[in-house]
Order: sequence, then structure tokens, then C-alpha cells
Amino acid sequence: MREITYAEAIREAMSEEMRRDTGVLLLGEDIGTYGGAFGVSRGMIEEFGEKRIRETPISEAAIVGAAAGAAMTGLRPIVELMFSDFITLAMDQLVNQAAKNRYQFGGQGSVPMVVRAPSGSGKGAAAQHSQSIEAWCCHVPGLKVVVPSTPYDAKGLLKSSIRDNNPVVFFEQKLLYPVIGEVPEKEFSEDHLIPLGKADIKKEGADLSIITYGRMVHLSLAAAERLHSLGIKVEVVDLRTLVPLDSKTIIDSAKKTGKVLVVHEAVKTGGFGGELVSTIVDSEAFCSLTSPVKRLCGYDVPIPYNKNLEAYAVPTEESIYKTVLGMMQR
Amino acid sequence: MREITYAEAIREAMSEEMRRDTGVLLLGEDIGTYGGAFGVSRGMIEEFGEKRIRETPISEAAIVGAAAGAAMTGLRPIVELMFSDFITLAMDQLVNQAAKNRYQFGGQGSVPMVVRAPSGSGKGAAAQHSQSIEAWCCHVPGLKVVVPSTPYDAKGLLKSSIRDNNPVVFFEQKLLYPVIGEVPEKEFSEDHLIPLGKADIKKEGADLSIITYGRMVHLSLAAAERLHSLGIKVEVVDLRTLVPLDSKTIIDSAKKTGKVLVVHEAVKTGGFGGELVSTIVDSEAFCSLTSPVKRLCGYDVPIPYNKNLEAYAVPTEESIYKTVLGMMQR
Amino acid sequence: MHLTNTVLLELYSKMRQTREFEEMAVKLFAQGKVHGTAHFCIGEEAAGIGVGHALDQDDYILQTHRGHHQAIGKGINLNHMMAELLGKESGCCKGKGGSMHIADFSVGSLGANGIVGGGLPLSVGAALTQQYLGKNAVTVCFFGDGAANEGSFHESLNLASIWKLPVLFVCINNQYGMSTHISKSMNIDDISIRAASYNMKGLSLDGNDVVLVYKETLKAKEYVKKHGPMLMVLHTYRLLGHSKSDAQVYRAKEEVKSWRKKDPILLFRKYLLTEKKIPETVLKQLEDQAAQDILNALAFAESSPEPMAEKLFEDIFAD
Amino acid sequence: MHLTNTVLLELYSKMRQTREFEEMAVKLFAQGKVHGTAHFCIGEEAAGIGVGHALDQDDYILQTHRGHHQAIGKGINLNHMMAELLGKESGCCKGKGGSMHIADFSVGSLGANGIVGGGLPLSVGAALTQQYLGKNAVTVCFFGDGAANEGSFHESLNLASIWKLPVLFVCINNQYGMSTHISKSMNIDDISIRAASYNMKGLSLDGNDVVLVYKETLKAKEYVKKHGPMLMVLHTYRLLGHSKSDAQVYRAKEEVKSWRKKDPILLFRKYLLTEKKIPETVLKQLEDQAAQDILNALAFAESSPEPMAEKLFEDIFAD
Ligand SMILES: Cc1ncc(C[n+]2csc(CCOP(=O)(O)OP(=O)(O)O)c2C)c(N)n1
Ligand SMILES: Cc1ncc(C[n+]2csc(CCOP(=O)(O)OP(=O)(O)O)c2C)c(N)n1
Ligand SMILES: [Mg+2]
Ligand SMILES: [Mg+2]
Repeated sequence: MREITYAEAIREAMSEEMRRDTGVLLLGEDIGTYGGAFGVSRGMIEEFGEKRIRETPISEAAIVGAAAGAAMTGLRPIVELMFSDFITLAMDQLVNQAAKNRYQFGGQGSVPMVVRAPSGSGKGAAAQHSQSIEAWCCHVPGLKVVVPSTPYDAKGLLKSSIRDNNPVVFFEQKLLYPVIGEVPEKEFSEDHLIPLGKADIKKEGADLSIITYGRMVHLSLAAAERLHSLGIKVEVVDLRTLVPLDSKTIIDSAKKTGKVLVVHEAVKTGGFGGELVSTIVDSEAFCSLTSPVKRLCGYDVPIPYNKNLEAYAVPTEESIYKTVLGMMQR
Repeated sequence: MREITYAEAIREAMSEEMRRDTGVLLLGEDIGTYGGAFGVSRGMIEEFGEKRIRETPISEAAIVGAAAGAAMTGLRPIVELMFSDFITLAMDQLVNQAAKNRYQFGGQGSVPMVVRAPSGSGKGAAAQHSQSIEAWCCHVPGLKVVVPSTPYDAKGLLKSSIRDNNPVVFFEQKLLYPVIGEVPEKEFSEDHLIPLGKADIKKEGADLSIITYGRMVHLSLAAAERLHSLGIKVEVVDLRTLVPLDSKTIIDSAKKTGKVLVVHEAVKTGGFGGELVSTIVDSEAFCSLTSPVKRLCGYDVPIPYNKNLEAYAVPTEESIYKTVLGMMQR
Repeated sequence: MHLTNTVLLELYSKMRQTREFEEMAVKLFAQGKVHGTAHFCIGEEAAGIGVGHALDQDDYILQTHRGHHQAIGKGINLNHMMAELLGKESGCCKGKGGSMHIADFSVGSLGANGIVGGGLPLSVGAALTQQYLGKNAVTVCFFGDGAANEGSFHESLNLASIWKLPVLFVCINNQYGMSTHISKSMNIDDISIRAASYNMKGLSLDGNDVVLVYKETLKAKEYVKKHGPMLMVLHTYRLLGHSKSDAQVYRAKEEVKSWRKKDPILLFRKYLLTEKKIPETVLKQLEDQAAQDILNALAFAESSPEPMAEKLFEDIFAD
Repeated sequence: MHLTNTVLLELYSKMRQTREFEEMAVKLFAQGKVHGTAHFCIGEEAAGIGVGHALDQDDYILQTHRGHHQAIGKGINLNHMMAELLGKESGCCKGKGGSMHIADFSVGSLGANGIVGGGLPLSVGAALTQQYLGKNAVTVCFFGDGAANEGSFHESLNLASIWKLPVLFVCINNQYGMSTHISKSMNIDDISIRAASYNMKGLSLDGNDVVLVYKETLKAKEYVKKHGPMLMVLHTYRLLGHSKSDAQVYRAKEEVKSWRKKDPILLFRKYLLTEKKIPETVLKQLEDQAAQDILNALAFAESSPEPMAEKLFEDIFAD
């Protein structure tokens, strides 16, 4: 298979879907000539023009709301929010409008839109540009939530999200943009769809399950590799979509290994990790558990600017490695 | 002790603190002559005047932001948001400004403010006016989160929140406003402070712990009463504050009973229940658990208008009763 | 512009239906037959009906929480709206929305909004679809004077302006946002001047004159199709309280009284009788019919079943 | 209004310090010595310095992400700002904020904001405190042309207006929001006309003329203390890219070139030499001093320790 970056995978997904369906369009700040803050839409305005690559003023509520209104009336807008932190400015339109309209109108209309939201820390952008707030969105009935970890997944999941008839919040961890990975050859591109709601076991193992998603998948795999040489076989489950959640895969993995570590970058308190732990301990896997179900998450702090502090604020390969070791030694 | 309503308790708390400290003021929509959407501030404008009971236009972001700015410069504003659902409109100011300013400025300044947010379902106000979104706030380092269940607690916790030097989101469940309960006599009022971060065991029991907060405390107590007559002794732990969380009381209760049911009105997926379950199963209580830790929460749906559907959407005394029975019979 | 008697009587009829609907709703609330709340537009009928009736099938509207007249103006089925008020399965939103979320996509109503100012961004999107697909249609976004102070107002008018979208922003200025008089929530008298911030045309009209509102909406429709968005402010008055329970201590009884004299239905009736020489019997017949329509709607609603419990889980996601 | 040479040279000095600071920052980024990003105000110094220097100790400012000149104008300690840029413990925010969150409460800077438009509501609150406590002081809220399209702009100006708060809204119109020229983000030429929406005084000035900006700020300060808020728009130009990495393909080289001729520091220098007859040696000395100040600041910053790991958990909550 050919290899491209995560950012390119996202661009390909958007471009293919835009070629396939003229109802798909992209809205956002500086997404034209500038190519978006992270260069993800670079070159798209040349192919699709200003009518479909629609640059907006700095008005996040209006952008997301306009996308919802366009979705309700027949289009399939994709919004690029420059940073997922700006969901805060569009929260009413996302939560009270896009997510609820179909339900509160008794099934009238649907809201097929995607909000792409670059998230996470690691770029020295400090507290207001480094958050991981996927858990908020998971707590809103009517929203689907995707956090892909690889170019392969990003492409297949974004294409599915664009075709989905519901509002999808698609978190793209900024540090993943340059990551390279395999994706299907061009001739199979069109059909490269990954269904929402299916986790992927990125590495099988019998001793302990790491349940995670996004960038932490890579760190978990790296830690798992090192643990392998100690004879510890870690299974790494990549959730890929948080809503809908593939509970079965999680529960099966927990049953198999009896030990579970949940890992995410988002701050621990109130994070989605709690949902994952609860899903396991309120399932038939409960009886197979041989030790406490642990979470390794971001510390409960805003992300600081200083590089060392920033790195310290979230899980690392090292801290995953150590936590697993600790769990196995008990 | 004398008895007053939950709404009156909140009014007393505000009025006493305003008398005590001229830096305390109240901002919000229709809080003057109208007395606020739920009549909570009724009469306060007569005592404190327009300078301190400040009616605002319908501009939630500016209201919360102005409160944060005032707090940073020496005042202690209380904001009445008409419905907690409108936090969506002020989310940037609450999350990116009020909660993070002290940290990102390296400890300069503090943000002593309270956002009072009427929440929950049961009034036929449908999807956009009935949410329970406390879990979002718990996932934001820098915010404290309070959800009182009784007039006694509401008063003592609000007074502490007003005196706290940090932003506090104070959820008031609308159905609790008319609920009557004991509060200290006037002469002890001033000192009636309940510290943030201390749970209250509302009923002791040895067989099963219900961990809950807010309105669900009352339903849990009623269910516990009925279960008592079957010989099942339920302990009801009222968290009172979600952040900071009194983990010790929860863990101790779980250790004692070995069976835990977490109850909240908010929708289950991504709710604070996950945090509570995780706190227990990643503690020394894990080994004492004799059955899966269960959550009984709102269904994952927007709140519908129809009265029956609305009632069906969230836990009831009956569903709590039945869930406990089910857990005990296993 | 000359209006035929047919049109005039349609307008009158819809205004009377609205009034009957609302008075029935007030009664139902008083009797405790309705759970929840509703916001009444008695006194503001000319605004909703004058605008709505001037629109075509393909045009969209975004309604407010106080939007019964807006829905009726656009042609909603009265039975379905009444059933919705009662939370019935046969309601336009299957009982899930209630008065605050009245919607009927089949007549182009994309829904009422419980969030003040919440419909403004949505209207920009709906108009974007119309422009993008080359439809010869417009979107009307209703909102109140209070909503004009929300950030969404500013962002939406600006965005619609730079994209030259066919959206008509209609501000129903009924003088109050809940208990707050407009003079306390902004320092300007006439909201239409805010259009200048977006280089947009602004227009300020007597919102109690249904003929004027209707005619100006027809013109505005053509204007926005050609030139992009416009802001139209309709001055009127909320004769009842904010919602079902409101003691209205914040305003003088005399103020309400003086506006009662400007009741748009009375004014229009007089106009039809004296200027248009419509026989009173004709009007009387329409009035009776309107009353009957609402009784029928109530009968329909009351005889409709409640939604079954399992409906709770329907329509969260589209397939 | 006559300005003493002392004041003029203070202004010149601060402008030079800003320029030196920024050029050093550009270099540090190019060398990879700084993690994260920064937004440079080269070409806009007259705006930040002219306003900031006209303020008193008690006055507050709310800065933007592009706010080094605003901070220096208000009197921030250069060592602490440089150390902050380098993320050091001795930084004004202990290394936790970085360029986007420069703050120094001791000189009245309530902080820069990473959220475009995020400071506007905060400024209303700060001015509320001043009014409430009867302080004879003002709050200045800086924001950009792009920020003028955020909902927070609208809500904040309206609220400040009805409460008659002593806040001066200063829009630094550098023509661009990131890559988006102002003509693409709004349909008006002059943002100051938006003041009319709030019945507020609006003023539009050449933001590259530091003397003008300084004088008008002095006047504006007195105005807002007496009459409440005012909107002042300063027209200038962002000579560098949006942030550390920006190929600037969205604008013509000629455009940048033509604005380079209007570099506010060059203009001011010429004015001082020719109109004010300040000897060049005096200016040269100030220039050297400014360069030295920045070198000193860098030395201070570089020799300062990194924050210890446990600082991660400090200052989340106040006691
Ligand atoms: C965002 C938001 N804030 C506050 C409310 C509560 N509320 C409902 S209606 C209303 C007044 C709205 O005033 P206006 O826009 O003038 O409309 P009117 O009710 O007069 O028709 C308020 C404050 C709300 N529903 N949404
Ligand atoms: C709410 C929000 N949206 C978008 C951004 C990304 N962003 C940072 S600066 C900027 C441009 C701001 O333009 P303007 O207000 O004119 O200030 P300038 O950068 O020109 O000084 C943008 C879009 C942001 N930081 N915050
Ligand atoms: Mg109104
Ligand atoms: Mg700019």
C-alpha cells in the first residue's frame, strides 16, 4: 500500500467525497489559499473553487450554525474549526441545534454535517489551544464522535462521517498530522469506508488490555512493544469512534485479559475513560477482572506553555509502560 | 430548625453574603423586579438596588465574561444563568477564560465567581431547557462544581461558593426549588457554611451504596425507605460537590457495602457516573466489590416535551427501587 | 401595490385563527391541561401572518419560541400544531417539541427555537443551501428585540452579508425581552440601524399593520433574492405576559391598555369594513370559521393518542 | 495638545524596544529556540505603544495574542516578558502562558488572550469593577479587525454601552485576520461605524501615527470616564506573516512593500528629527539602549531556570 500523512489522508477523504457528491462543501477560517491553520485543505480551493471551499469570518457560532442549517436543507457541510478548543464558541449551535433538531422536531429533517476539530497538546500552544474535549461531545445524545489514530483510519472514518446522516465531531490530534501510514491505492480509494462504531484491535495480546484512541494508540503500541520483550503481552484496542461505542470489543478484550488500562490524553476527571471503565465493570467482564481497572490520563491541569511541563501533563510511552508494569507486578 | 424552600435558601445565602461583603453582586437576565425566571432573586432588588442586582441584556457570553473580568479585578459576582443549558453560549468565557486565567497567567489574579445554573428536566420545557450538563464542567480543570439536594445544603454550599476564590458552577435543579427543608435559625445563618468537597451520607446502610447527588438523592432516599421494609439496608451518599470530589467517603462506603449503584439524572454516556465508578474500581474498594458496579442514569436521549416521555427519560424512585432489588437478588 | 380581497381575507382569517389558537392555549394552560410552557403572540399577529403569508412554499422560515403566528402564516396544519401543544403522537413533532419547537418541514418551517437567537445561524445555512442550489427562494429568520443582543445576531448578519445570501432577517420588536424593556437592553431606539454594521439594508415598520407588513415582505423577498440579506424590524407589542405565568409587575397597566387600542386584528377589521367595504357578515363568517377550526384542532388533538414509551428512543439519529 | 520631548522620546524608546523584542523573537523562533508560536506586531507598534503609554498605572488593559507592543506600552518588565517567551520560571506567567498569554497584573495588564475576541467580555467586567468601586480609571480592550466579527464584540459593546462603563475599545485594524483580508470578512470599510449599533462614539485613526494615537487616547480616556465606552479603530498593517510560519501567498508583495514605507517607527523617527529637531545622536542612543535592553532581557531569560515539574500542579485553584 502507498503511504501518506494523516493530514493528506484527511484531504483525500474530503476531496474524494466532494468529487462524488456536489452537496459536500467545506466551511472554515483561512481554508482557501492559506490551506487551513495546519495545511490540511491546501490545494483544495484550486480544485473546488470558492463556492465549495468557503472561507468565513472569525465567527465560530455562525459557522457551525450555518453548517447545521445547510445540512437540514440538503447539503453536507464539513466545518473545519481551527482548534477544537473553539467548540466552546459554537457549543449552542452544536449541542442545542445540530444534535437536537431531528429529535425535537419528531424526526423531521436530518443534520448530515461533520465538524473537524484539531485537538490535543504538544505544540506549545498553551491552555486555550491544546485541550482534548471529546468527552463533552460524547455526553450529547445526537452527536457522533470520532478520533482516528492513523492515516488509514482517518481516511476511512472521515469518508463514512461525511456520508453519515448525522452531526459528527471528528477530532484530529494535531501531533498526528505529519504521521505517515498506509492507505489503500488510489483505485480502491473511493470504497475505503470504515464504519463508525467499530473498534480496531491494533495489537493482540493475552495479558492486559489497553483501551485507548487517537495519538495514545501509538504510544501504547510503542510501550506494548517494549513490554513484549519482558514477556508481557499487551492487547491494544483502538476505539476509533467513541460514539457509537463498540462495547463488545472492549468487553471481550477485558474478559480475555482480565486486566484493563484505559489511556487518554484528555484530563482524567470527567473524561471518557470513566465511561470505558464503567462499560467494563458493569458487564459480564466484571467477574474476569483480576485487578482494579486503571485509567492513565492527562493530569487535571490546563495545558501549560513550557515544553517540559506540557509533555509532563499527558501520558507518555514511558508512563504507559510503567503503569502496565505496575499492574502486572501486583 | 425552621423550614424554607430550596429557592428561599438560595436567596438567603445570596442576601446574607451581599450584606456581609459589598463586593458581592448578582448579574443576570430579569433578576430585578421580575425576580428571575424561577423567582429566586425576588425582592432582592428592593434591598440591594440596581447597582448590585444588575439586569443584563440577553447576552450570556458577555454576562459570564463580565463576571470573570469583575472577579479578576476585585469583585465577587454571582451570575444567574436562566437555564444551565445556556452555558453553551458562555462556554468560552467559562472554560477558556474564567477557569484558565489564573493558571495560564502563572498564578496572577484569581476569579472568585459563582455561576448559578438551573438544570434538569421535569418542567415540560423540552430538549433545550432540560439538560443536566454538570459533567462537562467537571472535565474542566479550574472549575468547581456543586449540586446541592436540600435547602440546608443549598444555603451552606452557596455561601461557601461565594466566598471561594475560584469559579464555581452551582447547579440548581429546577424541580427542587419548591422543596422544603430545615435550615439553621436566623441567628446562626451567617455561619452556616458547608465546605466544598465534603459528601454527606444522607442515610446509612450496610447492604448497598447509592452514590448520587441533587434531586436523585430524594428519589434514592424514598426508594431506600421502601427497600428497608424488605430488609435491604441501603446507604445513600449525597456527593453535594462533584469537584472537588470526596473520594474517601465514596470509597469507604463501597468498601463497607461491596455493592454500588451510581445514580444521576444526566444522560448516561459520558456522564459523571463514569468518574464515580472509576474512582471506586481503581481503589482499594475493588477487592471488596461483590457485584458489578452499576449506573442508573438518564437514557441517552434529548429530553422530550411529552410529559410521560419526559418522566420516562430519567431515573425514578421506582426504577431505583427495582435496580437495587435486581442487584441484591443476583 | 393592490391586494385582492381574497388575499386580504386570507390574512384576516389567519390572524383570527392565530388569536383563537392562542386564546385556547391560554385556557388550556389555565385549566392545567398542558404540561410545560408556551409564549403567546397575542397582539403581534400582524407581524407573523403578514410576513409568513407573503412567502412561497419553497421559502423557509426559522421561528422563535413565540411563533404560533409565524407557523400559521407559513401555512402549518392547525390540527398538528394543537396536537403538538398537547404533546400528542399526532403533533407536528410527534409530541417531542411542544410549543417552543413547533416545526413543519412540509410547509417550509424549519422549526421554532428555544434558544433566544439560536435560529439566526441556522437561517444563514438554509439560505446558503438555496443560493448554492440556485433555488429561487428565500429564508426568513424571525427573532425578537431581545435576541438582537445575542452574539449570534451579529455573526449571522455579517456572514449573510458577505455571502450575499437570500435571507430576510425579521426582528419582531414587541418592546420586551421577558420583563426587560428594550430601552434597558440597548441604547438605540430602532434596531434596524444595526444593519449598517453589515452594509445591509435596514427597514423599520409598523408591525401592527398587516397590509403594510405583507406588502413590504413581498418587496423584501425580491430584494433579498437580488441583493442579499436585509433586516426588517416590525414594531409591535406583547399584550400578554412573557409566558403562561407572569404577573407583569414590570410594566404599567396603562401602557398595555394603550396598545390594546392598537390591536392589529381590530385595526385590520376596521380597515376591511371601512376602507375595503367588506360586509361585516363576511368577516363574522371568517371569525366563526376560525373559532371552529380551533375547536376542531382541539378535538383532533384531544382524541389523539399519547406517544408510546418506546418513542423515547426514536429519531435521535437518522439512518 | 503639546507633547514634551520627554514623552516623545519615551514613546520612541518603547517602540524601539518593541521592535527589538520582536526581531529577537523572530530570530529565536528561526533558531528553534522557542517552542510554540508567537504573533508579531512589527509595523503596528504605534498602536500598542501610543495607547498603552497614554494610560495610568490604575488603568487596565486586555491584550490580544499579538500583544507585545500593548504590554510594553503599558510598562511590562522586558526581562519577564522575554523569560515568558522562553517558558522560564522567571517569566511573567512563570512559563505557563507564553507569548499568547502575556500578563502582568502589577502594571495593569490583565492578560493576552488566545481566543480571538475573548478579552472583550472580560474588559466589560474590569470596567464594571472600576465603576462599581468609584475608581478614576479606565479599561482598554485591544482586539483585531478579525475579532470584530465575533459575537463577543457585539455583546460586549452593547453591555458596556448600557452600563456606561469606562472602557475604551481599541480595534487594531491591521487589515488581516490571519490570511483573510478585511474586505473578505466584512462588507464595511471602517469598523468604527459599528459603534452606532450601540449609540457609542466611534473614531477611526491612522494607527501608524504614534503621536496622534497617544493624544487621542488621552482624550478618549477622559471621554470614557465621563460618558462611557467608545470604540477607537486604529488603521495599520501587519508587516510580517500571521505567526512564525506563514508563506503569505494570500497577499501581494507590493502591498507589503508599500506599507513598509509607512513603517510607524521610520515615520516617527523622521518626525522627531525634522519637526522636533531632536539630534540624531539622541535617537541613536535610545536605539542602542533599546537593543541593549533586549539583549539584557535575553540574557536574563536564558539564565533563568525552567520551571520544575511539580509546578504543573500549582495555581490551578486559588486558596
Ligand atoms: C439564550 C437564551 N437566553 C435566555 C432565554 C430565556 N428567554 C426566553 S424568551 C426570552 C425573551 C426573549 O426576548 P425577545 O427576543 O424580545 O423575544 P420575545 O420573547 O419578546 O418574543 C428569554 C430571556 C432563552 N430561551 N435563551
Ligand atoms: C475564537 C478563535 N478563532 C480563531 C482563532 C485563530 N486565530 C488566531 S489569530 C487569528 C486572526 C485574528 O485576526 P485579528 O482579530 O484581526 O487579529 P490579528 O491577528 O490581525 O492581530 C485567528 C483566526 C483563535 N485564536 N480564536
Ligand atoms: Mg421581545
Ligand atoms: Mg487583524
